Amino acid sequence: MATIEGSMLDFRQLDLLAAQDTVIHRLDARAKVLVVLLFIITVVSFGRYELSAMVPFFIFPVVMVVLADLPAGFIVRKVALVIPFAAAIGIFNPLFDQEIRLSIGSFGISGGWLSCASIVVRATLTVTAALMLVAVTGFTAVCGALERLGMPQALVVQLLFMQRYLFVLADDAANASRARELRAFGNRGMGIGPFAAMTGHLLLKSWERAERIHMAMLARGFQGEFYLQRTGAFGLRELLFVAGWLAVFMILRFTNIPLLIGEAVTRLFIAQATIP
Amino acid sequence: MHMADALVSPAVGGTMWAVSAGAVAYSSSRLRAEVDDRRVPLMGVMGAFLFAAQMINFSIPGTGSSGHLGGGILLAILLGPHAALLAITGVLIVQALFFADGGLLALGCNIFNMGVIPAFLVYPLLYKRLAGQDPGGTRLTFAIVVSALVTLQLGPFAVVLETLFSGLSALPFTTFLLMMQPVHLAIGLVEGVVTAAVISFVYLARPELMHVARRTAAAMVFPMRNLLIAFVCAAVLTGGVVSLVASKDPDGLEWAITRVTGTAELTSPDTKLHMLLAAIQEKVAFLPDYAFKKPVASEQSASARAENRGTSLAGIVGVGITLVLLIVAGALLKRGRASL
Amino acid sequence: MSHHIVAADRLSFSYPDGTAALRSVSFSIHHGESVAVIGANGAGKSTLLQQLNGYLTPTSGQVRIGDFPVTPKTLHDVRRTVGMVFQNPDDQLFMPTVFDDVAFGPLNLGMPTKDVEQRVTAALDTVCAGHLAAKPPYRLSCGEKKRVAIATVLAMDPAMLVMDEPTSGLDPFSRREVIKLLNEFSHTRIITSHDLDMVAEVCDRVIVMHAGEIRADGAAEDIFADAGLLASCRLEPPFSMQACVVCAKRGGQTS
Amino acid sequence: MSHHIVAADRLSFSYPDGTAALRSVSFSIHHGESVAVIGANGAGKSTLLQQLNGYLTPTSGQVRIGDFPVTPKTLHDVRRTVGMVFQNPDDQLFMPTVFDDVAFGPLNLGMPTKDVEQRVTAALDTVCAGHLAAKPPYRLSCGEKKRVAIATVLAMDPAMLVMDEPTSGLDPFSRREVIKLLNEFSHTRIITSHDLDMVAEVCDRVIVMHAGEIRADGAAEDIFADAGLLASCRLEPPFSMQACVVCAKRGGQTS
Ligand SMILES: Nc1ncnc2c1ncn2[C@@H]1O[C@H](COP(=O)(O)OP(=O)(O)OP(=O)(O)O)[C@@H](O)[C@H]1O
Ligand SMILES: Nc1ncnc2c1ncn2[C@@H]1O[C@H](COP(=O)(O)OP(=O)(O)OP(=O)(O)O)[C@@H](O)[C@H]1O
Ligand SMILES: [Mg+2]
Ligand SMILES: [Mg+2]
Repeated sequence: MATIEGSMLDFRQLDLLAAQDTVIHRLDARAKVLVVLLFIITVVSFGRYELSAMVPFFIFPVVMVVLADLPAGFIVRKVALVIPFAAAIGIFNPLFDQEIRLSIGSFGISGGWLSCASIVVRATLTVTAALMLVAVTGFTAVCGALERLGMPQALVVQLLFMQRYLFVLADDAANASRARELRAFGNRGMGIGPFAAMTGHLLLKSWERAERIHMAMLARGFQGEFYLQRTGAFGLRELLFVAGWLAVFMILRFTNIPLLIGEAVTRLFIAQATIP
Repeated sequence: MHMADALVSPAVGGTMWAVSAGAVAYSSSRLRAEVDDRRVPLMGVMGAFLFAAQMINFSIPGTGSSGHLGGGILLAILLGPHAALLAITGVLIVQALFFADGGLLALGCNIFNMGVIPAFLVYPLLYKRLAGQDPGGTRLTFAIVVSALVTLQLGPFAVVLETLFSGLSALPFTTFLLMMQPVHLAIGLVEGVVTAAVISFVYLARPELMHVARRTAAAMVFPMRNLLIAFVCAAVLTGGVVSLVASKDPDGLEWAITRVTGTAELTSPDTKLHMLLAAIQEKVAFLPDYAFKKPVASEQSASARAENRGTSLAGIVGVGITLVLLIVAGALLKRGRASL
Repeated sequence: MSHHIVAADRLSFSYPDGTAALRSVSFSIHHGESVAVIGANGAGKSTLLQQLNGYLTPTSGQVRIGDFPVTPKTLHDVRRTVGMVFQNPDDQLFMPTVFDDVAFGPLNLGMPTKDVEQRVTAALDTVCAGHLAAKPPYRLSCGEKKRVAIATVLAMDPAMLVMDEPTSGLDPFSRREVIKLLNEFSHTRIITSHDLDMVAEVCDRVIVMHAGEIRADGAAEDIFADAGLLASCRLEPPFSMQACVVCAKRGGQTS
Repeated sequence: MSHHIVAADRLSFSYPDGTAALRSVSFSIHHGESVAVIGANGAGKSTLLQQLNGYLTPTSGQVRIGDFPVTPKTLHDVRRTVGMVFQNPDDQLFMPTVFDDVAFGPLNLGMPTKDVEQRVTAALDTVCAGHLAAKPPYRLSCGEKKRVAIATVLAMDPAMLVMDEPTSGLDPFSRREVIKLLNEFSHTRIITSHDLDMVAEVCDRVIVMHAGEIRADGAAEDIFADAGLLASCRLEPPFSMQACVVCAKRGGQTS
């Protein structure tokens, strides 16, 4: 089925991006996970009507995209696909919050529109950050970093296995739904009955596969303990990376830079205007 | 039903993170204690299975629309609650990282809504009681459908509460509730029917699979109470701490920093500006009169209006310039890198 | 019946990730021909087969089945015409019982239940699997699954059979049965396989693919006699022919 | 080294659902032998292999690896001794990268990291896959996966190799590579396959199974010459040997 292949493709592409070798890619994964988390927390800590102050935060994705040599178009496209889902709830705000909070010339802008726009900007920033994290770090490394930051090993192992077999099982699922589609002739045969049987088959196959994997693990001396490679060290570079971005985030959080710029510019303009 | 980062406040996100992290940690330790290491690859593969299965569509009779499996209850029944929670968490993390479904901060909410609720609330408290020890066809189906219905009522309800407490959406509580619950009643029914059909298929094919789940489920009944207490404590604690640092109104984080640094100016760069603008406005007609006049008379005070005008103008100009600067900075950086 | 002609015209296909799996592939297959598509792992064989029933849409170029091109509009007819058997029968059998599975296609075509039953029985008998009708597919052996998968396609009464590696994983006896079945099928057959001995027995014509292109297209004897061509495509002549060379050279010593 | 003797003594096994997959199977394999287990689909070949590394526990009878029987207590040693390669390499490669995967076994044996690295490199070099070390398994081709799967087993330095259908799904070229690899391995090899030509090239001894029993056990030449025996077990002689018969009959016409 086209959609299955489509979504697996995104997965593959992000994974390929992570295989690049740039300054950012070489950093220890923990540093990147921390910075992205800090970024997201800082961004969402803004009040609901704040809009302009969030804009400078785009500096983070911009710098990362450039330094990590990510294809900006790809990231933008992916983000654009996701935003509508986040905005779906925000779009109700203009209905329920009509108090005018801002006006430009004769246009009055209600709080609802402001907070809706704020939600969209937040969504763009947070989604971009999350996607970038995988693109500059790689899923495996993110898992490793999370483990070293305290995530239980059982979950790490779960994630690694899952990532490994996503493609295999997605292929199975795609093949099965292809078989169904070829004999379903339109909507007939796409009902719950065939779906349940198909999913049941997929489940049995997956289960049996898990049993064989377990056998393979036992055959190689598995005794319940997982030895994960822990490469990479949190050195000076990482420290600088985290501290640097933290400083930037804090400055941006507590000074509304666009407003300052705007203030300066308008003042300049006004000053000129006052001179007859 | 995924919560997005954009709709979550740090307080709500942090609290739910703590709760879900607690549940995940608890499940992990329970699984570690188990001797059966067969489960290690099983959980991972079943997570991948759920992922793959969610991509298969079916058409819902009589509606012309199509649906897909949710799978929370399915995994809980097949793997037992602890393994199911980890498997679902895995799916949600992959969705958050690769498909930007939900988000990193909202992950806590999503794990709770779609993992903790089916695995730790609905499964032990409802499903097990309804299904009993060795359920036959009808009873099993009934138990599954009811469990799915309840899961898909509690989940969206949690979404409503989390959104509400985050304070970013202006949707009134009842409106939001009315939007979410009835729709999910239908979704829950479909989910229940589909899950029951899949389970009964597996039950016919390999009945022994179901015993694996039953064995571990039996082991989890007692510590439920401790677990719940732990959750509540974690929630209250983090909720308290986080909201102290970052309550939504007034902007707590700023407030806290102001207290620390003692620089009130930091927080309100616009006070200076609005005074300035108000003063200027009286002296000069910077723009023709009507430009600053609002079409609808508002109840705001003149100074507040002036503040708004000033802020908006400076804000818009500033945002524009910032964006240009960002683009220029990006382009320059790129050139710099390319020439390296 | 011109309806059974299959033609590809400068067919190219790239997977969404950019892998160019087919590059300007052209051929024309007439009614009743039995054609094998062979090539190394990843040469593009499976990709090509999936174009034939419209499952994948060409990036450029065109496939024609009979008189009309494969387009979203004609898909319904194309899929009735082209019966496709996958490499892995596990992907193809998804209903609770063998009978249900074989009946799935005909029922979806809206045939009356009576006719469907007859068709299913006939299809299962053709592949000697009548006794399996009530069994669930997951309880079948590998060879049995393969035969049932073929029956699901036969029940739709296709004008051509397309099979991806029909003999992989089968024991020699089941393999013979599949060969027999293919030889008895009177319409067009298009198969892919790494089992070149089977190809030599079933197909008159062989298309050799390499890295998404057609390297050669001709009579089976000619292709299999061209050791240089085969080697350049990571292939070998069928074992039965290799031995012959040995026989000829060594005078009867065989292993 | 008697450690490498593999012996089954009246081994029987039934699956939980009652399928009697092995019935009183006995054999003994000496160090350095290369043995093929052949038989129809469902004859019990895979089931037998799974007894050899203790994944399945016999219903009755016993397997001995070297001097001691396979019991839960000796399982750890048995699994070090017996290196098992599965039919589907996807089931065997489960770690994030090829390197991690090959290192999985040695690390579980508690070796120091330095030694592990050496071993992994050596094992990957043996199968000509050193350049794949950093790749994730899902980006490998079919043949590459197979080679890496063999490396994961070689890294454990097993005293014997057990492989279930090592050549299925491979193109002729990759198949040759696997055959070469098997011929170069100096310890005991036990394989199952439907590719009897490969068996003829790699194995000196053949065990024929039918419906869970051993029907014959002897030198490959003898077994493959006994057409009656093979036919009764749903088997055939290797194609390379069949062709000779054809040649002889038809005087050189090959297909
Ligand atoms: N879904 C996919 N997305 C991207 N590339 C793919 C996909 N499926 C196949 N490919 C690539 O397309 C090429 C052709 O693949 P195809 O499956 O057609 O080969 P094949 O000839 O059938 O090989 P085999 O003999 O192993 O079955 C290969 O390079 C393969 O890696
Ligand atoms: N998990 C299982 N439960 C019940 N029966 C099984 C199971 N696995 C295999 N069997 C049955 O045991 C018998 C032997 O199966 P086995 O997989 O060993 O055959 P095989 O010789 O490897 O066949 P193939 O050539 O198809 O791989 C078959 O009848 C099969 O149906
Ligand atoms: Mg193929
Ligand atoms: Mg087998």
